[in-house]
This record gives sequence, structure tokens and C-alpha cells, in this order.
Amino acid sequence: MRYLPSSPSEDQALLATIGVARAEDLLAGIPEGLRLHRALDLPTQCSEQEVTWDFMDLAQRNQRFCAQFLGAGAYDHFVPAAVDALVGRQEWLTAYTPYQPEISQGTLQHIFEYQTQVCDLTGLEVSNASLYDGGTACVEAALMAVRVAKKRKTLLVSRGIHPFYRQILATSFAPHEDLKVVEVALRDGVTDPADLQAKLNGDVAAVLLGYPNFLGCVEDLTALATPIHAAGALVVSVTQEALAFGWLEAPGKVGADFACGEAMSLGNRPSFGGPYLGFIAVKDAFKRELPGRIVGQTKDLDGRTGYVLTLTAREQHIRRDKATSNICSNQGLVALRANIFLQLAGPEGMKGLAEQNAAKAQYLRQRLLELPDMEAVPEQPFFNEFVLRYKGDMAALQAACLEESLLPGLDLGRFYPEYAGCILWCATELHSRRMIESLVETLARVPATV
Amino acid sequence: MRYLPSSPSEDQALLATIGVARAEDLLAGIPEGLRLHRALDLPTQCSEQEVTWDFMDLAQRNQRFCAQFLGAGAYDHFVPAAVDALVGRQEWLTAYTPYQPEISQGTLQHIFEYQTQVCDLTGLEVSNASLYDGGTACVEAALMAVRVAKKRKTLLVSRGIHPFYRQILATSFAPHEDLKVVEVALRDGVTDPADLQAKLNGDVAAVLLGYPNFLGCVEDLTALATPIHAAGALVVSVTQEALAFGWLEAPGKVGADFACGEAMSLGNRPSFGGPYLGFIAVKDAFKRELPGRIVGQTKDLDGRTGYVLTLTAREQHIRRDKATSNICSNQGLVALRANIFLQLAGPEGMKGLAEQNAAKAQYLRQRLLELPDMEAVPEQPFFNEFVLRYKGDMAALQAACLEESLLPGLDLGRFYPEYAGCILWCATELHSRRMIESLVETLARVPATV
Amino acid sequence: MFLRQRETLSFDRSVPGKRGMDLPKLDVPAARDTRPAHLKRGGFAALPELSEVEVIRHFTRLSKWNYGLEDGMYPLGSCTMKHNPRVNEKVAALAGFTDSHPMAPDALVQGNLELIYTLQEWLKEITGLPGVTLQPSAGANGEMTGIMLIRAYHLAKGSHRRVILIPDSGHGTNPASAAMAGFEVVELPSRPDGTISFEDVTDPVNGRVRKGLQTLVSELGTEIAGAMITNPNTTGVFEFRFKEISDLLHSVGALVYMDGANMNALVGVARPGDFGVDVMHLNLHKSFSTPHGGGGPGAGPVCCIQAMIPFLPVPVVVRATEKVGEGEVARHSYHWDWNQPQSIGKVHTFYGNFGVLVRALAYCFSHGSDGLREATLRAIVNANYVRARLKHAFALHIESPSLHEVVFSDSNQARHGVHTLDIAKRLIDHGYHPPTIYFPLIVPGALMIEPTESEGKDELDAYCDALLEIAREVEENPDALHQAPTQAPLRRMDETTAARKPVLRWAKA
Amino acid sequence: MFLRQRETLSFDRSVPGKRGMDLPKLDVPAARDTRPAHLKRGGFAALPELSEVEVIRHFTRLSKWNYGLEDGMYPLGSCTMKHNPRVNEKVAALAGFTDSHPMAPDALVQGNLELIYTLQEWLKEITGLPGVTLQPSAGANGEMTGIMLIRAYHLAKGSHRRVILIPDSGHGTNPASAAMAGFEVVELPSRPDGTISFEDVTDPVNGRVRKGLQTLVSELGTEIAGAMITNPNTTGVFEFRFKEISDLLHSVGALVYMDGANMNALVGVARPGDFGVDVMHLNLHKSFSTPHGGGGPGAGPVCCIQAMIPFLPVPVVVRATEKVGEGEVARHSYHWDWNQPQSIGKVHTFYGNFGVLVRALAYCFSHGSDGLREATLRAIVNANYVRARLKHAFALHIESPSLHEVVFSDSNQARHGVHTLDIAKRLIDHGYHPPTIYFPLIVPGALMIEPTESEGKDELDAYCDALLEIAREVEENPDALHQAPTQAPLRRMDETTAARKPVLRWAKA
Ligand SMILES: Cc1ncc(COP(=O)(O)O)c(C=O)c1O
Ligand SMILES: Cc1ncc(COP(=O)(O)O)c(C=O)c1O
Repeated sequence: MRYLPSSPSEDQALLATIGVARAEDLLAGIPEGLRLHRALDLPTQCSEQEVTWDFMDLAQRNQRFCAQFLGAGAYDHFVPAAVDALVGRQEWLTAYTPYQPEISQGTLQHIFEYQTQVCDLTGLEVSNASLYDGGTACVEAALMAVRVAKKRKTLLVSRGIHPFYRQILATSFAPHEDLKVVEVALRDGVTDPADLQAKLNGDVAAVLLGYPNFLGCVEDLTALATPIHAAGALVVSVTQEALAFGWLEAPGKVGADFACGEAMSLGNRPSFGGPYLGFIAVKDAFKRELPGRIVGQTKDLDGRTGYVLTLTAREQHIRRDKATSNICSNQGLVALRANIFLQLAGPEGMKGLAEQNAAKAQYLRQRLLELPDMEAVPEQPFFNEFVLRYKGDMAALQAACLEESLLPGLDLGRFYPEYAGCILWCATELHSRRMIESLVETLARVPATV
Repeated sequence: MRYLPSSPSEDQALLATIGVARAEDLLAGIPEGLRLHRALDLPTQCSEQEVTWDFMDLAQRNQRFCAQFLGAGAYDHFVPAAVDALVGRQEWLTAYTPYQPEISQGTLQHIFEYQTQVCDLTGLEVSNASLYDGGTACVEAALMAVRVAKKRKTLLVSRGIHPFYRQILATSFAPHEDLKVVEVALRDGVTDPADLQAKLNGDVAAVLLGYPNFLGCVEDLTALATPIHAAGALVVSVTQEALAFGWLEAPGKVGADFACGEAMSLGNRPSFGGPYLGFIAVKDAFKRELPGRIVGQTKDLDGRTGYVLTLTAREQHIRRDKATSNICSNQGLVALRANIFLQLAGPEGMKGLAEQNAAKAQYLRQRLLELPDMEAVPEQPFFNEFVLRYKGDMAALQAACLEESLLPGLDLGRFYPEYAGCILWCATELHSRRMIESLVETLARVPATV
Repeated sequence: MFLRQRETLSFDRSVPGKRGMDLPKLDVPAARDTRPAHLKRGGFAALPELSEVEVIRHFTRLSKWNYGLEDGMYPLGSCTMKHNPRVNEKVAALAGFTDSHPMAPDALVQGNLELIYTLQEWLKEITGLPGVTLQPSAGANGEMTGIMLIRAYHLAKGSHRRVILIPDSGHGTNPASAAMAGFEVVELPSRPDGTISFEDVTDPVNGRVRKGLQTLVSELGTEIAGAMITNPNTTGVFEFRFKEISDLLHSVGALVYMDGANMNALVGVARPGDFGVDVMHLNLHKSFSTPHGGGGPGAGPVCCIQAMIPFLPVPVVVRATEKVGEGEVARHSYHWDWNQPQSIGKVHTFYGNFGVLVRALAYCFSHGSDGLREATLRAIVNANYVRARLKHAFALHIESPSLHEVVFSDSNQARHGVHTLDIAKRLIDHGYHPPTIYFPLIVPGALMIEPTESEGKDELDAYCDALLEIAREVEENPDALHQAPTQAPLRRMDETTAARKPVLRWAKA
Repeated sequence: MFLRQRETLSFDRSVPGKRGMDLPKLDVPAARDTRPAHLKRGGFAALPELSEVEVIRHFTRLSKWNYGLEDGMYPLGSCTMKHNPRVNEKVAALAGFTDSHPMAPDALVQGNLELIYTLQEWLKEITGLPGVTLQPSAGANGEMTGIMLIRAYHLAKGSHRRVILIPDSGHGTNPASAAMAGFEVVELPSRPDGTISFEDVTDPVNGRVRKGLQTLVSELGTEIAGAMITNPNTTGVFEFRFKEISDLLHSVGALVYMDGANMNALVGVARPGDFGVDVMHLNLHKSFSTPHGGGGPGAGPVCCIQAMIPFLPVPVVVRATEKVGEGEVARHSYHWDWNQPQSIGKVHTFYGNFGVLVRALAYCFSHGSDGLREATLRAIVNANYVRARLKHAFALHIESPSLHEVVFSDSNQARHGVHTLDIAKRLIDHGYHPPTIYFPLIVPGALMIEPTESEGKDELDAYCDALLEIAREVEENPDALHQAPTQAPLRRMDETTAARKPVLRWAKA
């Protein structure tokens, strides 16, 4: 087997040094009755060629598209080749958590840079080495909020938050019987201020708001933050499309106390939903309540600048059941992709890409609205996603798109019954005008509703 | 422009230090009249995304095949993922010729290992850092032969040598009016001993023999070497499919004085013909006549083992017009691929792969011969290529194969009128039985000849 | 090697106007600015302005300050730093996988669904447990999921249980996960040999009595929802009374969770489902060779008994088989089933770290049933070889037979004033990555070495030689060790100041 | 950085039975052995037996003994070590290119043919020459091809010419290539400023008179087939009398070959076809950024005037355009034309280093006409900045204006007994790759620095600072420099013994 450095002669030498005759003798510690006395009922080993073929075959069984107009928390953006090339270096790829700072300065300095950039994007002061994904980042932010709010036990969650994020929140809060999750309704695609006001009270620890929200609408954080802060609660901004930070003001500058969400857009591909990149950033006051690993700058014995894992007293390996979170392995390499991506993009790249996303989405919306079956819903400012009502037959639309290898937007009815018949469309810098025209032409051919 | 580290402020600082106002002022050394006073008539710069799309588009305009049964000097073999991953390391990819041994030991040691392996595969004693490809390796071997043979001016070349190699030989020998290239005929697919005997004389410096030859046939080097050596000429073995060294005895052990050819099969893909890997190996006596770079083992001032470019007195940068060759840049990274491939394969891998190639080719031949329109030509031992006569319509066969995304073997008529209507077939470890059956089924459906 | 200067932060080298990315020409009208003025993005303070090659050099140079698996042996105990095959990276990067959208209709992602289904089948057979979810992103996430399943299982039976038992040798994530899943953690004491104590244990230092498993089960009874047991435990020893433990817990209706971080010792050799485990997680980034990425991503699938399947996270992948005639090959199709009324819900936004799952399945296919077992045996041989070579120099705090890893104590060296940290740092000077240190907590000054099956005798010997050389140095010149490392790019770091006056991001000077 | 021991030869670590590659299951009958017994492969003596991870570590460790472009500035003069963009690697690795077979029918490789055609069009416009072949594998191969074209051109006119003129500053490949193409080389002397001397030159040392261009042309006349001129020449200076030179040569019917190795100084700024060049090669691995790969592969396309096109190597790519209606987009198809009766034949087995051509075209597309010119100007600015910063410390043997590279002499340092080699080796201690040294031969102790356009001010300054520091060290402690390098993995190597008693391969001890 190519991965095992076995050879008859050396194997014998190892066993002789150990003092056993056969490797199986070393299983003595496992009671006979608890062992498996047969081979696993699985195929036997394969050459690299066979394995490669098997996976090419599987990959080919996924439909390929000319263009995907679907976002909904997973975005198609261009990934510079340098990102893939750099993360392929074994020094990044195969190392683990930088427990030994003297030989892990690469990873540590990268995390420090990444934390800095997350703070910059969000306008907040402290971040960490990453969280699993957007949904679990929401959970960590929510749990942190109830932790710092001490006696307050209610969490308000805007219905504009990604439905899957809300589902994870529900799953994670369920075991904590003292905690309560309450939904705040939408009006015209954004959080309803009246409903928010009605639900705010002295038990509310925090309010989670989408920025932009799942429907692509830009919530006016500033306006919403006023009553929330007045009620003594925290504003948690949740962003599922991190590229929006090139278009929208940093949440920390418009009222958010915490910002969290999904940053897969920075240097990653849709990849059937993972690995993605959960991020979190908070005001300085909360830093000792953050979940996960944090890197800090310090000096070595000779006074040279270097980086170490720090504030570890928060973490599970020290605090065990009292830790701020259970997270251990995180999304290190995905954070590295984001770091490389952001350094390549720079401020001009971030803003420019964001502007192109906005331009493409606006153009797509305008062209779609020229179709007789497409209808506007009350418009809000949006970034690269927006909702339109479709009066035609959704199945026919799906079928027509597939025929042309186009993946249409999300049929919202499944998640928002009130938006049944509506589609959430997305366009990014990867959508050429030609692709957009081809979508519009395809849709124009869908048989009209009877 | 992303590749240029330009910034208005820094650019100004550079110019100020130089003492000019504008970069254009530095063109003063180029007479005004010789400069270009317009922009190049070419498209302007593109983003990485646009470039990527352009090339994906071009790549898609090549037909993809389920299986290619075409060899003829360019072979489809499996390339382990480790090969691509390792050569992608910038330390290998971007470095140049190891002029400074103290910071080029990686490249130097690799070349030393590569040379060792070429010697092992060929059964000869000295090799070099690589040559451009199989055809130019033939030229270098031939020129070297006339160099060492001093007064002898004729080169005999078997008609079994790859027709393109022979064409390059002709091109390269043409300017040397004192030198003569004479072809030796084939009989039953191998070099005709009678014709060889007839053409051997005191002016013959060397005889080039395919091993195996272009028609896939294994030449009996031992038998052919006897008259050649008796005539005082050198035997040059030419191999276009280096994997054959896992099946056939090393040429150096069966009579060859030089071995040369193409080693693209070791860790490379067909890639429309390049970059490939020319190799050469010779007996020790000829080492100071070798073309190209050679690495030798030595010690540093502290007695530590290390590697350097050596025997440089042969080379163009020292000997100029008296050099053994003009070659400077070679195929370094391709040689690295071969080195990694060979170390992964090891002796078992080389032999095992070669056996599988032989098995697949034999099976393919057997199955094809079951078709009524396929006919044997006089059989010789072969490795992974063989010739069959096709009585059907060649164009119809081509069309039927394409329909099934199969690339058939080479129509030999173009290169060997005497083999008009014959096809050179190839099968390797990459040809599954299913692919072979699918080819046979496809051919069975070709309308029979009228 | 050629970079003896430090690579500064990229922010410090940013120059206005430089750029490392160009944008495509905009082929539609420019965006209208529809943002409320106050929501319009202002500037960026910490995105550097650099050319592409400058960014590439930055990350290339930084990478050289790291030690990776392909530099040499990296025997972090409990982390299973085995070879990360490149073919796994290659197949995971196939565009058919990376371009596929998690919200695409099932019919368009049959390859992905089949892959997930197939990996689940492998994990079922490997663990002997019939239920699986691949959703958890890492071990800790799997633990929390598993404990939530335990909670849901009991709740479905109308039973509110509040306690999870966890041995003192357990990993920190165990109690933290149990707490996140809403449970109270009660610690199980270890016996001197590192296994769980059935009897009460009196602390030799403070005389405090710690209740053993037997006492806890009889006292807490049906309060106990389950126990989280690492097996082999964190000293690399198999809980030889596992069956008795699980029987005892089952007797009060409690479930047994197994932390499968050490599954590299068991694959193909023993199956948790066969020895009493009800639910467990696997670390695909450990036992199944997916790369650790400087901290992640990993994947922590959870496997469980039949009775717990209804509670698994949604969606679950389902296979439908088309009826075919005799002798024909069956045609399968796959879909997500979201309709699981008893499900705990979701623990990942979509379906888990899919790219990691691809790699793990490639690992499975490459090894096959025979290779998986061979790997396990080799991992055990390697650990025992290290044990045999080092045991005269380093103290084996626990003498029980080691499986895939071996834990030494620094007690021999401590007599000379040299501690585990010093030994670890000196290993760096020898060109190696240190083992896991100071874990498990039950071994004083633990040095936990897990060589994995990937190491050949050469590399094992070189590593052992380095440690033996250090042991000699301890006797001859112990003080020098406090200075280690001296050959690394940096000397020891001031971690105290780092924590007291934390500098957690760069800010313009 | 972590590998302070040497990485031994893999042969020395081979262990019988280990394997790094598994074979697929054979799905056809095993091969019958049809080989004559004496032609059956015997054993292998030097293929190591190692596991996959051992091979990967070997090449990873070895790589760390190399210095690459992404480690930092690599200003090898004449080699144009510019940034090698990763997108070029990515597109060159597209399966549509790498899987395509060179013998496939033209209709099936239209993408490749269009790519080749398009790159040719770019190179024509860049050089101002209407003929191109992409077949040559590297610069030297291009030179030989070009000289063969010159030969064919004259022969077709019935003229047998035997001489090629080459300046003494020319690269060694120039005379070697001319010789391989069957010509006699006559050397042209340089003037003190490094440019070609029209007049005879008297060697100040031995009083020998070397004939200048004028004399040679008038004496040799129609014996002269052509001249090979590097422009800008190897001192980085433009042959300002180029037009006169070419006019003079043309006056006797001779052709002008330009060695385009230094094209990085001219792209978008001046075109050889416009200033009198008849035929030239380009080094795509220099001016067009394809990676150098530790020695290659490169590509050395040859461009030529109309009159030489019939002699270009076969096959040539031809574009056919389908007739379309007005306003429609023209549809092109491409094919290989093998029917070129006057062609010199072939210089590469197939069509050249195709993979390199893909990368070069990606470089062209990325830069565009504007970026190409900007890159040239930046390369010139960078070289002149280095010149400005260093000229007070290092002697400018030639004062003429530099274009893309600058050549210093070690004459200032030689007075202290320190020579170019010492300076180069000390640069290694500063963490940098030395420049090209001792070339061109006409500059005593040449240090030839070509920073390229890829370097920013930071990196240029750090490099200059290192050289200035060395210049100071020369004054203060010259002897220490003879010991350099001291920080590299090895000290200076015994090259004499290496050449006298060559050990050119490993053999079992
Ligand atoms: C025994 C044990 N349990 C649990 C974990 C947590 O796994 P992860 O880091 O994947 O969350 C680890 C890993 O560090 C471990 O070693
Ligand atoms: C001036 C000059 N001419 C020719 C060459 C030869 O080019 P190549 O190495 O590509 O054969 C070189 C490169 O080293 C060179 O610098």
C-alpha cells in the first residue's frame, strides 16, 4: 500500500525491538470479545488511478452550469489562481493548530492579519481565528450575547436572517431551557420596526439582524439600533455575503455591537456548502468572552516581534465545561484563503468588486422585469441579490433554465410561504452580460401562464 | 496592473533617485527613429477572470476523448497527483539553472538523481540534465557520434525511427555538407539486417535503431549490434516510449553505446506535443563529449557532500563555437517530473506498469483481430503499440470513433506508404477493458467495405 | 531558509496605489447608488495595497516559518498527523464538486449525494453503527451534536436527564460540548492505569474522595443522560472494561458516547457499535487523513444506533433504487429528506464541510478494507516502537499496553529541573515538531507521541534519536535546555504579556 | 528552515519492499511474454523503494535548498526572472490542453491551433516581423533555427555563404548555434562602451588588432551570411547604430539576426522589424514570464521577414475564414500546413513546448498592449534605480545609458582583493540570489543585475542595501568575504575535484 512505509525486513526489525512476533500481538489490550473477527465488509484497496476515476465519475454526475443565478448564502465569485497555489503549500495545508509558536509563526501571523482584516471589514475591534460557518457563527454570537447580558434570556431574531441560520439557532438554543428565541417579522423585505419595538423588553439580550438580509435587502442598522440599544440590548449584525462589506458601511460603524456571518465569498467556491468560513467580531469590551482561538502579538526573549495563541483562559482545553465555546479545530485554511484574497483585492479590489456585483444585480433585475411574467416586490436597497415575483409556472421556468445549463434563483416559497411564487436572484462579477441575456432569452421562451 | 508594483508616490521616488522626470526619458539610448511611436495594435490588458475565461474557451474547443488509442511518440499515462503538487512548489517551478550551488542544492541533487536513474534505465554510465525532446535528443546523439568517430561521416538511420525524429535529423544534418544520413530499410516491421549489412562501411559513424521502433516492434539490438560493432560503428538506441524500459532489457546491456529518446511517458501528459523530455546516456568513455548540463557530486569546504554543475568545459558559455552543443535552457522541470515519477514507481512500479501496458496492448490486438476488417501484419514482439491492416474505409472508421469520443490509432499511410491502410494502435494502463470493448464495438458497427 | 529577516506584517508594507487584482471590464451599466448615505461604505484601514507578486511572496515567506507534515514527522498525540495524500486534494478540487451549489435541486447534484451516501456507508461499517450524519464541522461540533441526540432520545422517551459523565482524562471539548448541549458535567476519576475507575478514588495529595463510576451510577441513576468516553483513552490505552461500563450505564437507561478522536487505533480491528457504544463522532481530519490546514477545516461525522436515527440533523440523504429486471445492474437515485419530525434540526448551515468529506472518501477508497486494517496495525506498531526505544529514558507514567500513541511523563527529567516544555522546545532545535504536551492532564508533564502509520523506521529512529540525545543533555547540561529553542526563527515567546495586554490586531502607527 | 541535516540521496534510503505507487487491478489477461529471453528486462539498480510520503518529503525537503522567485528578488541578468503568474499555470493545466494528442486530426484540436495562431499574431505585432515559428524549445534552439533560415534563404538564392559575425559580447549560445547550423563564426569586437565597433580595435594588452565591422564587411563581403546581434546588448545598452549596422550588412546581402533575450527592454517601445532586423528569437521563459523550472522548459520562437517565411519549419498553422454575411461574426478554422517545399524541416518533434506557449499567451492577454509597454518601462526604471543607488560603490565599466539591466565591474573591490565571486557569495548570506556573474565577458568581473519590472521599491532597496553593506565590508574586512557564504546550507564547493574526478551518478556502495 503506497501510503504505508512497510517492508518485510524493516517491519521485522520494528517488531523485534518491541518484542512481539506479530503486529496483532499488540492488540492484546483490546479484550478478545470486543474485537472484530472478520474483515470489514468493504471493497479492498485501490490504486490512485482507480480512485481518481471513481471521483471523476462522481463529479461528472453533478450538473455543470454556464451560470448560476443562485446565491442564498453560497456565492459564486472569481477565485484568483494565487489563492489555490498558495494554500497548496504543505506548510499551510498540513500543519495543525499553532501550539508551538516558534515553528508556527506562519500560521500565527496569518491569523493575526486575518483578525485585523475582519475587524476592518466589520468596523469592530476584536475577532478570532474563525468559526465553522455563517450559521454556527450566529449561534456563537447569540450565546455570547446572552453570556454578556447576564440576566437577559431572550434573543430576538429577524425573519430576514438566513432560514438555515435560524434553524441552527433553534437547534442550539433548544437544550437551554432558560433561553428563548423570538422571531421579529419582516415588512417589505426588511425587519419590521413596529414588531421589533413590540418585542423589545428588559429580557432581550440581543437582536440579530441580516445585513444585508436573506432577501438581499439592506437593513438600516442605524435606525434599528436606536430602539435596541435603548432597550439595553445588543445589536448583532449577521452577514451571509461578506463581499457586501465593499458596498455597505462596516456594521460596527452603524450600530452593531457584534458582527458575524459567512465569509466564504472571500476566495472560496460554492463547494456544495462547505468548507466555509464563519467570522465574528466584537467591541473590545467583549474580547474575553469571544469563542475560539485568538492570536496576539508579543515578543520573544530577544525582543523580536512574534505571535502566539492568547486569551486561552476562555477556551475548552483550560476551562472545560465553563469555556466560552467548545470549538477546537476551526476553518483555518479557509481563513487563509480569505486573507490571501483580501490582500490581493486590497481596498480598490473590494470596492470595485462590490460595485460590479451591485451593477450586475441591478442590470439583471432591470432585464428580468422586462419579462411580462416578472413582477417587482416592494423594492429596498440591495447588494447582489433581490426578490421578484414570478407569475409563471415555476417548474416550467426551472426546466427551461436547465435546458440551457442555467441555474435559476431560489424558489422562496419553501422558506417563506409569504413569498410563494417569488424567486431570489443573485448576480456577481462572474455573470457576464451575455449570461444575463441568455437567461432573459430563456425565460422569455417559457410558455406563458394560462 | 496587478503584476506591476507601481504606485504614484513610489514611482516618483524611483525617478527622482535616478534623476529623470519621466520613465520615457530613460529610453534616450534608443535612437528616436528606431522607436515605436504608437501603441501596439493589440487588445489592452485583462483581468485574471477574463484571461481565465478566454483560455477555458480555447481549451473547450479541443475535442475531449473517453480514450485515445493513439501513441506514436506521445503517450497517455497516469500521472500521480504528487507529481503535479511537488513541481508546483515555487522553489522548483521558478528557480533557474543552478548557477549558484550553495542555494541551488535542491535542483542540483535532483538532477544528480535523475542522471542516475536515466543511467539505470538505459544500462549506460553517464547522462545529463535533459535535452529538449526525443527528436532533438536523436540529433545530439548523432552529432556526438560523428564527433567521437572523428573521420567517419555517415550516419545510418533505421526507417523504424520515428518519422519526425528522422525529419529533425535531416534538418540538423543538412547544413553539415560533409555529413551524410542514409536510411536503412525495414523488413517485417524491423530493421532489415541485409540492408544494414549492405550499408555498413568504414565511413559509418553510427547506426540509429528504434527500441522499440515507431511501429511498436522490438528490434533485436543484440543481433543488430554485432555487424555494426564489427564495422567499427556505434550503436545508438532510440526509444520514444521510455516506459518500455520496464519491459525491455536496458539498451546498454544488449549492445547500445548510446541510448537516447523521449521520456515524456514518465510523469507527463500528451500536452499537444510538449514540453517533453529528451534523454541521452552514453558509456563513460564519451562523457566529455556529452551535450548539455551535467551535475557532479563533490564536497564543500567543510567536507559536506554537495552537487555542482560540472564538465562545463564542454559547454557553449565556455567553449562557444567549439562547444559540444548549443543547448542552454533545457527541460529541467520535466526531468523533475520524471524523477518524482520514477521514485514513486520504484522497480516494482516500473515493471508492473510495463506489464500492464503489454497486457492491454496484447488484449487490444487480440480483440481487434476478431473484427473481420482487421488483419495482422507479420508479427514481431511488441510493447504497447502494434500495427494492423484495416481493410475497411479509414474515413468511416475515424468518423465512427469520433462519434463515440474515441481517438483511433494512427493512419500509417501518411508516414509509410508501404503501410497504407494500416493503423498503429496503442494501449496503456489507462485503457480499461471497457474502453477497449467500446472501441471494438464501435469498429464492428463501421459499415463493411463494399 | 534564505529568509533570516522577519517577514513584516503586510499592512506595514502597503503602498497607496499598488494593486494585486484587476477587475474585469464592466459590461453592464455602472451601479446606481441606491444606498442610504449613511450605509455607504467608507474607507478600509487594514486592507494592504500590494502587487500580486508581493502578496505571493508574503505568503510564501510566511509559510516557511511553519513546519508541515511534509517536512517530517509531526507526532502530535491525539491529532493523528498522518500523510495527507495529494490525490485527495486533486479530486476534491474537481470543478464538478467545487462549483456545485448547496441549494441546487437534488437531481442536479446526484454525484454529491451519492458521495455522501457512500461515505456514510463506509463509516457505518467501520463503526458498526447504523446511523450517520456528516454535518458536524469538526470533532467538537460532532460531540455537541451527539450529546444533543442523547438529549433528544431521552426527551422522546419523556425523560429529562441532566448529567453527562466525563472522565478526567477526557479532552476539553468533551465537557465544553456537553455544557453547550445543556448538560451538567460530572467528572469520572481515572485509575492509576488511566482507565475509568469503577471504584471511588482518594486523591493522594489532598485526601479528597472522588466518586467512581459505580457510585455515580447508583447515586445519580436516571439523572444520567450518558457518558462521554474516549476509547482508546487519551493515554492511548483501550478501556478494557468498556463492555462493563456500557452495560452499567445502559442499566440506568443512560447512553454511551464515544469520542472517536483515537479511532486510528481501532479501524478494522474493533467496532464501537460492537462493544457497547451508542453514539460517537469521528474526526475525518485525524483518522481519515484530511489535512489539518493550520487549524481546520475538519469534519466530525456522528454515528449512532438505530434508536437514535430519528433525531439526526436534517436533511438526511436517501437512496431510491429503480426496479430492474433480473441480472441488470440496479440504478440508484438520491435525494435529501427534510421531513424528519424528530430531528434535532441543523448543526451546519448546509451539509457539513463537504470538501473534507470528498477527501475522506478518497482515503477510504484508496485503503479499502484491507488497507484500513493494515494502517491501524502499522500505527500501533509505530507507537509501540517509539515506546520501546524511549521507555528507558522517559518515564511511562502508565504501563498499560499502548495502542496508537504513547504518553511519557517528564518525571525522570524533572529531577534535573527540566520539564516537558523544555524537551519540546529542544526538539524544535533538532528539526522536529514536538509531540502534544501537558495533555492528558492526568499524566504529569505529559509528552504524548502519536507517530501514525505514515512513518517509516528511518523517521521514527531519527525522532527517537533526537529525544534520546535530549535525555542525555538533560543529564549533562540541564540548564541549556531552558534556553531552547535556539535554532528556530524565534526564541520563547512572552505569552504572559500577550494575555495581559492583548494586541489582537494591527493598527496604523 | 527546519532541516539542518542534509537530505541524503533517495537511493541511500531505499528499503526493499516499500512502494510509492499501486497499480490498478488488471482487467484483461496478463501479458504473454513474447520477448526474446535476452531482451527481457533485468533488475533496476537505482530506482529507490520508498512509500509515497517518503518520496514527497524528499522532494519537499530538497526544494527548501533552492531559492525561488517567490522567495525574493532574483536578478539574474540576461535571464529576466520576472513574476510567474499562477493563473498561467492554471490555464496551462486545463485538461483540454494537457490531454490533447499532437497527432490528433486538426479538426479536433481547434483550440490549440487557434492558440498557436493567436500567439503568433501577438509576436508578429510585438516584433514587427511578419513570419513566426513557435517550434524552437529554447533560445539556443531558436538561434539555430534562425541561422538555418538564413542559410536556406541564401541557398535558395544560389548563394553559399559561410560566415556569421558575432560580437564578443554575445552569449555563448550564439557562436555555438551558428556552428551547429554549419557556419564559421567570426568575432566582432566591442568598443569601450560595449557596442559593436565599426572600426578595428587594438587590444591594449597584447596589441593585437581585431577587425571591426567595416573591415570585416569589406573583406568578407558576400561570404557573410549574416550577423547575430543581441540588442539591447548584453551590457543592457541599445546598439544605437543598429540601423547603420543592418544597412551595412544588407549592402552585401547579409541578413541580421537578433538575439532577443533582452526583449524585455523593447516590448511596446521599439520593434526589431522596424529597425533592420531580419530574423530573431524571443525567449518566452524570459520576456514572457513562463517559469524557468530550474533550467527549463522554455520556448524560443523565431520571427522573420516576409522573404524568409517559405523556409520556416513545418508544419505551419493556417487560418481559413468562412465567408459570412455582412454584419455577422467571421468564423475561423485552423489547420496545419505541411506542404512547405522550401522549409528547413523540423526543429522539434511536434510543435514546440506547447505548454509554455499557453503560459506566454496568458501573459500577453493579461498585459495587453498597454501593460506590455508599462512593464517594459518599469523594467527600465528598476534597472536604472539600482544603477543610481549602486554606482558610487560599484564601478560602472560602461557608462552608456542602461535599459533593463545594469552591469557593474568588481574593479573597485578588486583593489581590496575581493572579487565578483566573493560579492555574489556574500549576497547569499544576506538572503538573496546573486546576479549573473562574469558575463558578459567584455566586462571584467561583471555583476549583471536585471531586476525586471516585478520588483517594488521595497525589494529593490533591500537588495541595494545588501550590496552597499557588502561594499562597506569590502573596505573594512575584505578577508571575511572569501569565506562567504557562511549562512547557506553549504559552503563553497570543490568544483575542481568535481571536474577532475567526476562522480556523475550514484552507485551502490
Ligand atoms: C480526544 C479529542 N477529542 C476531541 C477533539 C476535538 O476535535 P476537533 O478539534 O476536531 O473539534 C480532539 C482534538 O483536538 C481530541 O484530541
Ligand atoms: C543573451 C542570451 N542569448 C541566448 C540565451 C540562450 O537562451 P536559452 O537558454 O533559452 O537557450 C541566453 C540565455 O541564457 C541569453 O542570455
